[in-house]
Amino acid sequence: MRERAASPAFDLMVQAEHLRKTYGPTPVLDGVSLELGAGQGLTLLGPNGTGKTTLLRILATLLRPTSGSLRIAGADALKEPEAVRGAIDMVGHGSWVYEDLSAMENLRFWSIMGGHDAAQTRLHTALEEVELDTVADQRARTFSAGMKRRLALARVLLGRARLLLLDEPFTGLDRAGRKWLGEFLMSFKARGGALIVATHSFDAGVGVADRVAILAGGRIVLDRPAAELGPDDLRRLYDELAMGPETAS
Amino acid sequence: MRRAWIVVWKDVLSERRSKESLNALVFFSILLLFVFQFALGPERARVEAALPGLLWLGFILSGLLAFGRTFLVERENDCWEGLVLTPGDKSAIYVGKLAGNVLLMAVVEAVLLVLFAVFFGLDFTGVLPGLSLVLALGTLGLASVGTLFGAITAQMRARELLLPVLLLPAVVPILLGSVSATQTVLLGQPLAEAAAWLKLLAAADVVYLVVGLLTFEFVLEG
Amino acid sequence: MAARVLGWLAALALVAGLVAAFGYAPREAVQGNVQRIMYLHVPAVLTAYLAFGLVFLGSLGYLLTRRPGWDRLALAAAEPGVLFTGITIASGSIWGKPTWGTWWTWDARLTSTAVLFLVYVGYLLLRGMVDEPDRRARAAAVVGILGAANIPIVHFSVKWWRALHQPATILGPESSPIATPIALALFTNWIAFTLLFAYLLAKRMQIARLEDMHAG
Amino acid sequence: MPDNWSYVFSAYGLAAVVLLGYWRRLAGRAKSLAARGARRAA
Repeated sequence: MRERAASPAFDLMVQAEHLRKTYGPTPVLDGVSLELGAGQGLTLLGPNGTGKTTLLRILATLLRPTSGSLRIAGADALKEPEAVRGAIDMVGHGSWVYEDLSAMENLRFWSIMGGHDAAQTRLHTALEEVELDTVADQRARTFSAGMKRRLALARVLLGRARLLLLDEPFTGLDRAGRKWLGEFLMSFKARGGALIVATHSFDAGVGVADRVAILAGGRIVLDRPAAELGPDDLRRLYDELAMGPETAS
Repeated sequence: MRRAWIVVWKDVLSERRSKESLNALVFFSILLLFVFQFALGPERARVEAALPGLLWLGFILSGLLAFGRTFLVERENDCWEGLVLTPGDKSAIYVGKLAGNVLLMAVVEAVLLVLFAVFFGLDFTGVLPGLSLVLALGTLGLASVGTLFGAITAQMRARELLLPVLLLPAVVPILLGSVSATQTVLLGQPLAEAAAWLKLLAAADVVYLVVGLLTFEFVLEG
Repeated sequence: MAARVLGWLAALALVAGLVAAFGYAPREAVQGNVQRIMYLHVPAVLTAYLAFGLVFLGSLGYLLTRRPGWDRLALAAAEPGVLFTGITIASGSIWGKPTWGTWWTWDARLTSTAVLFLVYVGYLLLRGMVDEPDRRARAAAVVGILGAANIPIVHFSVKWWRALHQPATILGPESSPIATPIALALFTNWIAFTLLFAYLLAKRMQIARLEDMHAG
Repeated sequence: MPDNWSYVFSAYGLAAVVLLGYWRRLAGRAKSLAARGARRAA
């Protein structure tokens, strides 16, 4: 699997077509199509409750769409989710941190679960990278939400994920934390990783993006290169496309 | 195998630090002892006659508590998602969780036996090897189904209610076999007397274990 | 349409079954007419086993293919299966009263049927507690598979457990060599119950399919 | 041995009540579903 990834045909990390997800009669996602290449970042904007989390969970193979097709890293994610799981990592609302384990022990656990090298030095380097090395042996219970998110990112560093999905990664971070996370994500992209950041606050989320998409009412209503959009354009479009129908309904 | 081991390591370490389940379970066992005593009255003969049943009643009730908690820790911080996204065979997680439950049950069973021995003036030392075999077979069966059903109910409302409703009828064979075999052992009869029951327990263990291993990935998906 | 034909066939067969049970089969010498409960009791338990076999099949099919149709089969078989086990237990109990002088004895067949009843009532309760169709189907399928794998284990454990305390049961066909008319009446009723079950199954699956369609 | 017809009839009666009840419930549900389908189509 990993060898094949080098070939150019597999440069498309995400290929989603007409994804629909319904709970009962109401659709949460109503035909979402999306493509993302390796080394690209996509910021997914949308007010709360428009299906961002649902979309991310489908892309992560945690949730099955009602219909549509999804290929991740060249493999059919709906037919053989197992095949793509090694290529995906995710930092969602939860940090996957066990409260009663130390930072180090948490990393050790997830490294081994992911089938990665769990050598002490390697774990320590990752902790240094996220600036948690001073609390490596403290229990995660004492950590702030921001520290837990950094611990989750250290876990991402240890893995071999080529697609990283982040759900509202900037909430609860101070200015320095946001800057740090931005740099972290840029370096992930620079190493050829694809990135999808779902957020409702576009000030923070747009910096790392090559493309910006707006999700509203279960559909992608805008998908453009970030370079084409000035901050004012974006705010105007966002208010128009995302907030408009929401407030109307 | 390495994954199963790390799951056990993680759970045992967490448990050793929080002692959430173990403390509650040991205390629960002591309470059960009092309940049995009050329900049966002070006569020693009555306790002795009902002993195999009482023991397994205690194990099953504590087991219900333990199994129901098995996967709750995975709900904190959405660790469950991480387990689902773990590439590779999910049955390793089942094996790890099962081993953790068997360990926990073994501690509880040891505590209950000691308590029974002290409070009812019983002596288990002579029958200990036979008894351990019966306990091991019975516990493995209970925990195999309990771990699987605990994973199913962990994601549900009314899980405290649903787990016993699903588990108790399913483990009737384990209960029948264990109680009968325990009786044989406690009467001091040779283990061969209970051979049929031990075989049934072993067969049940294998069936439950295989079903658990094969179906766990579908349960884990949440 | 097929369901309707099955329905009429089942109705006809049930009438024939009643005629066979009350008109054709002779009064049993030892037990008297109360033995006629057998024509209800035995077909009911056989149909229940058939139903739980289909629950197993549907569960397995769902986990392998993830097609909702398999889950509907499991559901549609489980409901009548529980009803038929209920009828087995009730008729056995009513049969037991004049025979043993008590409504309930821990007879092996009655006990293992009662255990199965509880297992599948739990199965239906579980189904009622999950709203998301795929999650419900998966959870139910696992319980359905374990339940079915458990049937022989329950059967043997209960049988041995009873064997410790009392000799074999008088309920059921294996108690004594059966005369031909009795066997024929049993057979007729067995066919009738199977047809009735097939009808209920088809009808229930049809309803479940419509419900799924309406749910989106 | 007495004949105990009352037991026989109560066993068959109970079974009939249970099965008929289930059948009527199914029929009722099918009817309401058909009505909903018709309303949706209209």
